[in-house]
Amino acid sequence: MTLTQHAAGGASPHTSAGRSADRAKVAAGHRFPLKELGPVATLAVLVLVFSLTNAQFLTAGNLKVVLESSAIPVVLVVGLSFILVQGSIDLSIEGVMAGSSMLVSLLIANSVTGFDLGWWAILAGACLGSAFGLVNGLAYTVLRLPSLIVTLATWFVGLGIATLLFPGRQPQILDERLTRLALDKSLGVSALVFLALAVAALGWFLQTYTQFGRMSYAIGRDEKATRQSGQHVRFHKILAFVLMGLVSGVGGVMISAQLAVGNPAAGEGFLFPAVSAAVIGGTLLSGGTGGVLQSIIGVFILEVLRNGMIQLGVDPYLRHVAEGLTIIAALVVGNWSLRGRLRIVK
Amino acid sequence: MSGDIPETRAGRAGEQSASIRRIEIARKLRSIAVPAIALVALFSAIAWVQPKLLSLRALAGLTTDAAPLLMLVMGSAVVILLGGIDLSVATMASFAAVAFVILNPTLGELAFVAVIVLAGLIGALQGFVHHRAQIPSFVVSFGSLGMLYGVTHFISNATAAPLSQPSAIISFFGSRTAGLPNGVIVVLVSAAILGALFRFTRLGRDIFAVGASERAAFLSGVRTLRVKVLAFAISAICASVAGLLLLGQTGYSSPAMANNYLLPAIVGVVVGGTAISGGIGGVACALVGGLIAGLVRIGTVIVGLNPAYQNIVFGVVIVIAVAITIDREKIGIIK
Amino acid sequence: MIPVLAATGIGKTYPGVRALHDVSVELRHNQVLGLIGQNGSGKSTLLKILSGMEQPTTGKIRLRGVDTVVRSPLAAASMGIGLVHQEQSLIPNLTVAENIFFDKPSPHRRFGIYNWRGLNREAARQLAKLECDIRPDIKVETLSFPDRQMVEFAKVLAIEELVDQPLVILFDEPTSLLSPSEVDDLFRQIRRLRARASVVFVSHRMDEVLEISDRVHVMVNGENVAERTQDTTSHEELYHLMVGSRRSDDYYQESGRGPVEAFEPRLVVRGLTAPGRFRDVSLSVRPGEIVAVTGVAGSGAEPFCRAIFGAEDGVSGSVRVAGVELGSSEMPDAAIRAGVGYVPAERKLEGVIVGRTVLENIVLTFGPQMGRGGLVNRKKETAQALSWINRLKVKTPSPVEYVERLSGGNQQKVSLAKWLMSDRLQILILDHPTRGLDPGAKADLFGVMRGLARQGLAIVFVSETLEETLGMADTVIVMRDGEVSARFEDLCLRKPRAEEIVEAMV
Amino acid sequence: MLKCFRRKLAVGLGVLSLATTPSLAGDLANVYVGVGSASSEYWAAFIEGAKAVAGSKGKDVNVIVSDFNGQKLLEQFGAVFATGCEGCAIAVDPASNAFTKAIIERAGDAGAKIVNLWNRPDEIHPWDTAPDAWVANISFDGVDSGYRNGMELCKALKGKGNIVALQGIPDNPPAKQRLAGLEKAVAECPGLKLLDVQVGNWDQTQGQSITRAWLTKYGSDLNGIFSANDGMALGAVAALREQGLAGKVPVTGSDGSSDVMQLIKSGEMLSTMYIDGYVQGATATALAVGVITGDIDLAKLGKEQRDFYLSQTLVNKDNVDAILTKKNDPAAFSYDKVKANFWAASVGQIPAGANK
Repeated sequence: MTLTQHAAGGASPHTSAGRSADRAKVAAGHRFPLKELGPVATLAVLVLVFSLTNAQFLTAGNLKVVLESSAIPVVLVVGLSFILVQGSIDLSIEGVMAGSSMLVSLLIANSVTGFDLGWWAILAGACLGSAFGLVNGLAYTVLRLPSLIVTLATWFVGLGIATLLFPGRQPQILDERLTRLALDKSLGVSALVFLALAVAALGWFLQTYTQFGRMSYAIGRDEKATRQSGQHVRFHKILAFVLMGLVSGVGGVMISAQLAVGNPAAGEGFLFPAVSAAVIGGTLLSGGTGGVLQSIIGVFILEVLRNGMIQLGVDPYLRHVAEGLTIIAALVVGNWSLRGRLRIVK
Repeated sequence: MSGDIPETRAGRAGEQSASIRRIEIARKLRSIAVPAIALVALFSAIAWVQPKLLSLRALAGLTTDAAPLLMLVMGSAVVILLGGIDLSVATMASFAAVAFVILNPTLGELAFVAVIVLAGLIGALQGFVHHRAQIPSFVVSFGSLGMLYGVTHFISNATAAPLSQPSAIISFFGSRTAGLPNGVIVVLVSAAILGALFRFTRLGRDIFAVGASERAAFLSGVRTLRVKVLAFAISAICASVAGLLLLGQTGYSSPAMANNYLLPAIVGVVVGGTAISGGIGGVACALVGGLIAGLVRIGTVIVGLNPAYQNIVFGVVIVIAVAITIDREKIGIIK
Repeated sequence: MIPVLAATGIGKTYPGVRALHDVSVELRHNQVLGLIGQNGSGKSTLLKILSGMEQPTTGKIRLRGVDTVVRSPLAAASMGIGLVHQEQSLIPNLTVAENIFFDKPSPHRRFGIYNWRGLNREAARQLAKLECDIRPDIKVETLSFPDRQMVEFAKVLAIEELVDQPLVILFDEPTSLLSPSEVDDLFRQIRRLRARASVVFVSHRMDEVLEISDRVHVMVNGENVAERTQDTTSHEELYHLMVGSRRSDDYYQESGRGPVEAFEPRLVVRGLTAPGRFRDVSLSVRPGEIVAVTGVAGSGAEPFCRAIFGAEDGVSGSVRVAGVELGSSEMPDAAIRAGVGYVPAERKLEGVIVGRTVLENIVLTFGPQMGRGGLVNRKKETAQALSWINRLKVKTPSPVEYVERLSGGNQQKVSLAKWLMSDRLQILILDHPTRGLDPGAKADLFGVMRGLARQGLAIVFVSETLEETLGMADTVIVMRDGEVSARFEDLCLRKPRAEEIVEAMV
Repeated sequence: MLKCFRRKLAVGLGVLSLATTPSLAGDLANVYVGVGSASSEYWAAFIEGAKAVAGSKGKDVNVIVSDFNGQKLLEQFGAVFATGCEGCAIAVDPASNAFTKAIIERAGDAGAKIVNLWNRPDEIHPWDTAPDAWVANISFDGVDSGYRNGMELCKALKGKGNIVALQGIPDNPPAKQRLAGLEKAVAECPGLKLLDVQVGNWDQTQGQSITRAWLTKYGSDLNGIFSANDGMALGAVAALREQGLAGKVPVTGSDGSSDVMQLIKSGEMLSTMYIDGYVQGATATALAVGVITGDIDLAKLGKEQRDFYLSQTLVNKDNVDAILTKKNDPAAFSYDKVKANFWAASVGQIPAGANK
């Protein structure tokens, strides 16, 4: 929870002409960029270090690999940004992805069931995700339960649904329209990367240009005042969870496309890195700050780190240590200038 | 101070503290009542299907298995009371077990002390970094989760290893005294210590103050840094004891042996009525919550449910349990 | 002529509480109606009903001669009723323009999609109505407090675009957080506004209500006890109506004030500097002395006081308490150990620990010192805390009541009692100690401050009003733009004129 | 339901009794299997095999899922054992060596007969640890799997090339054994060079991301990929596909899942080791049942009958069709049929040191 000190610190007290403009400049020129540039600087340092230590790192081929492996996390953090900005959290990502992956692979042409719904199967995956989001949002707002616990529960439910759907052997996806999303390259990258780019752009647009996006900032910062302004806070919160569920569902489709099978463990290992990425990028868990673009920078930091270390052949277990260290170090460096006696971070 | 502001008569203070005590006890009972009823209801429901559970042998067996989780829940509760979260507890428990098995041949029983101290130091370091650098505990502890995971696998060569030399402490953890599993005794003693800490020490009181309003606590002279460092240290120490309890049950260490406790531990804390926003809860809440979480995990097996439904039932029961036990009035805006 | 807004027989009961009983008010065209009363007298509840935030239990509202039900703030806005909140309703991490149109439809936000350029242009136009040139595209959190008030104001004025009729604007204690010159600015705006709107102005500062209102209603305990016009009443009369028998002179217990004895100074501050907040401020305070630090918002008075306590970042300079140099500590604990206490302005956020009991709040800081080795001595600390609850007359159903359920004044006393638990308290620093308190609670608090000073405590406080400064202080330090612009010493010998102080402030 | 109710009446709510209902010797009470995952082809086959045997004795199979987490399994079996489990037949994979001993000892305390799968620490054996409860330990030879898949790679690369290996969770013996087998193959095939070993945790997604990194690191220097299981191999194939290299860089797996066999058929994978979960499930369950019913006298069993490998088949393009069409008939795995020769599928005792 971060409470910034109230604005007693400004240099000029009055509404007299000219002064407020000065202050605006001060505000824009001083406090902001340090905060925003921290993650970018971290990313730059990582890229620099890896390209100095490993000639392979900064090749077009490898950068494409980084892009490919960032595609799914990027899609996830776009949704997650809205959730975190409004001050909630969604832990159900992995469960939803698993459920969606199983559903899609069973409804599309596959080696197990007789269905062949084509694009409708993909839509079904996305719908399953949105449905999860809706349930999360309703339990969170109507039952008034902490989002942490609601989504932790639906995480298990998602895994359970994936297990229930599992038909005894992994369904192979035979519909090439789906698998080719991961295989056919244009400009050297797969359609999934373009999909991630589109989702990111859409997320950025939603966050910057729509009432829905702006409302998540308002809710994250001051939910009570937002409600008193006659806004439908509940509705927006639910909407954010539906969006999150949707991108998780899409994430499940994407991983199925990449693996060409339905996998009840499809989501494994996506949740905590996604949350970390958002936080490293400057999205606070307490809500009200950050955003889609920041979170995406966070994704790249983690992906570059992972890729670089595999390239260097670091011991797989020491890799975990280095990753943990980097996450903390990146945040320490990025946050150092923001520290203040009365700043509360929980 | 004396003089202009009139002093009160001394006699009334005695009556007042009696009434204070009454109100406090009533409040405590009220806060634990709903989770406790939920626990009893859940247990009765399971025992209805499997009446054999109502034997001393069965109860001893179940509580033995619940002991490590209860330790973890208590430890996590300390940090959650602060309003933070410690994601590294389960990995810390694995680390403690592995470290003990590695250290035992050289240090003997001292390995126990070494592991506890080491865990405490790592926890303290987490608290220190979290507070000094002002990074959310969620991420700091996630980072240390990763590091502990890596270190534990690295030092154990990612392999399960037997306790090569018998250890009195570990075999004590794994056995019984007068029919009572020692794991349960360890949990009860730890709970008593934690309870006393909350009630009778400055640290305990400061933890609640920081959890309720860190800013006001800071401005009242509470040393927030020290409180957080110690709280994370306590959490890590509880986690390491949990790991050693588990080691007592298995006799083998394995680098990921306790890692799956993370989510049940969080569930346990919340189901017990401790607010994730901090400041509300306590040891009793943690114990009851831990038992609920443990019971839900095994309940599906006892009832004989198709394992495919297990996760779904677990998720649904959690939501219902929390929906019943959570005190929405005190939390305000729910995040 | 038909009144713009007439509320008759309004009553409001909450479970167990009667907040309003049979209150009738009438707002006439282009007039300012003042509502005055102590905290808890029901004036805020009345505003909430008029602005649609609450529904009355009984009574009815007639708007421009038509019976009306104001269902929500949104509905109120569509009828041309706007409320300027006491605690600002702005969302700090949104831009000025967004905030202005946050609660109303705008042609530049169709189907939930923003046209930023249009929105900013429109916001600039609204701000121009107030002759204020705040940039509409910056975040509110970067604005100073008075600037935010202007945005809040513009937000309400923008309702004009939605309705054909002249507006009804309700001000809920708008001045309680403003410095005197800012209050003047605000009043200038209200007077301009009067030409095209009718205004209800709620305050517990009698002078201000008298200055700005055409008519004044006095409320006590949820009832409307008197109605006066500006020219037929006086400060004294209103005070009587509001508070009862107490005389205004007693308020500050000025009789208790005498020359401060020439002891060694308790607190010596030399060249204290915090970049961007204040520069090179020096101060010395003797035992028994009350020092008021005053200045308009942003003058640096508040951060200066916090810095003495050790709760400000990046401070350089020297602070000595009873001869001991505090040094630069990360925590206020050096100051606390030396005997400094600090009562912050934001009670709920900083002064008391919401969610804990009165008792726990009081024993938080010094209770553990009565025990040994990190253990607390409950019996001893409880006894002492109870004695302070009694001595300060903290009104609470029980010592273990949750502190947030107490009234503001009693919370303030709890915040104070926490420091009085110390047996070595040397200096007490109070930041806007009377903010949001009603006159009765204020008088209480001043009495306590006076008593403590008489016992030899050195007190530094940031004052809320000029009146308070002159009434309480032995020494006045005026700050402007982070520097000391004037000092007035020995007020018991010679009181400066209010104009002298104001001059130094701006 | 009625039966259950009657039992309740018999015991009565609120009665704390120390005694457990005694069961007659030779009476099979319940069949439990502890499996790694509820959503895996191998384990699904295993459960079917267990069901074939149990069904022929008129019993259901109670499935307990560990999700590859030994602690969870211990806790869940703890709940089963807590109320006593006389006459229970249990076949369980403890998911990690660390939990093997604890589960077996508790099964013994509860009066159950248990067959352990896969994870046996090297220093304990059925005849020296809870010998009356621990019937047997059944596994598949991981060294053999690694070796034969490695040799398959050697053959495919014509004895020369650079390979990388995806390792499973080293915590359980098969991971180490399969890698050891690969190393043995590399030693025998001097042209083969093992460039790197990474731990993919048996996980498809991790297999994919590690392979991606390898592809950029080694580029065309990478000639073959060894994966310790089929899941990671599928991930590797997915990564190869992205580069258009599937089918060009040979990949081996282990387990013999049907989708991997399809890939072998289509040429995108080279080989895998087919292990028959069905036979393992049937054999394990039958052994435990046999001890309970008195058909087997534990004291008379040899070590090779209590600690053995089951046969496995290397699958490559030549035999893939035959194995894909192979189907186990439940009728052939009734208890009485299996009883005829419990060790029909055994290929001999597990050598000492195999689980180190």
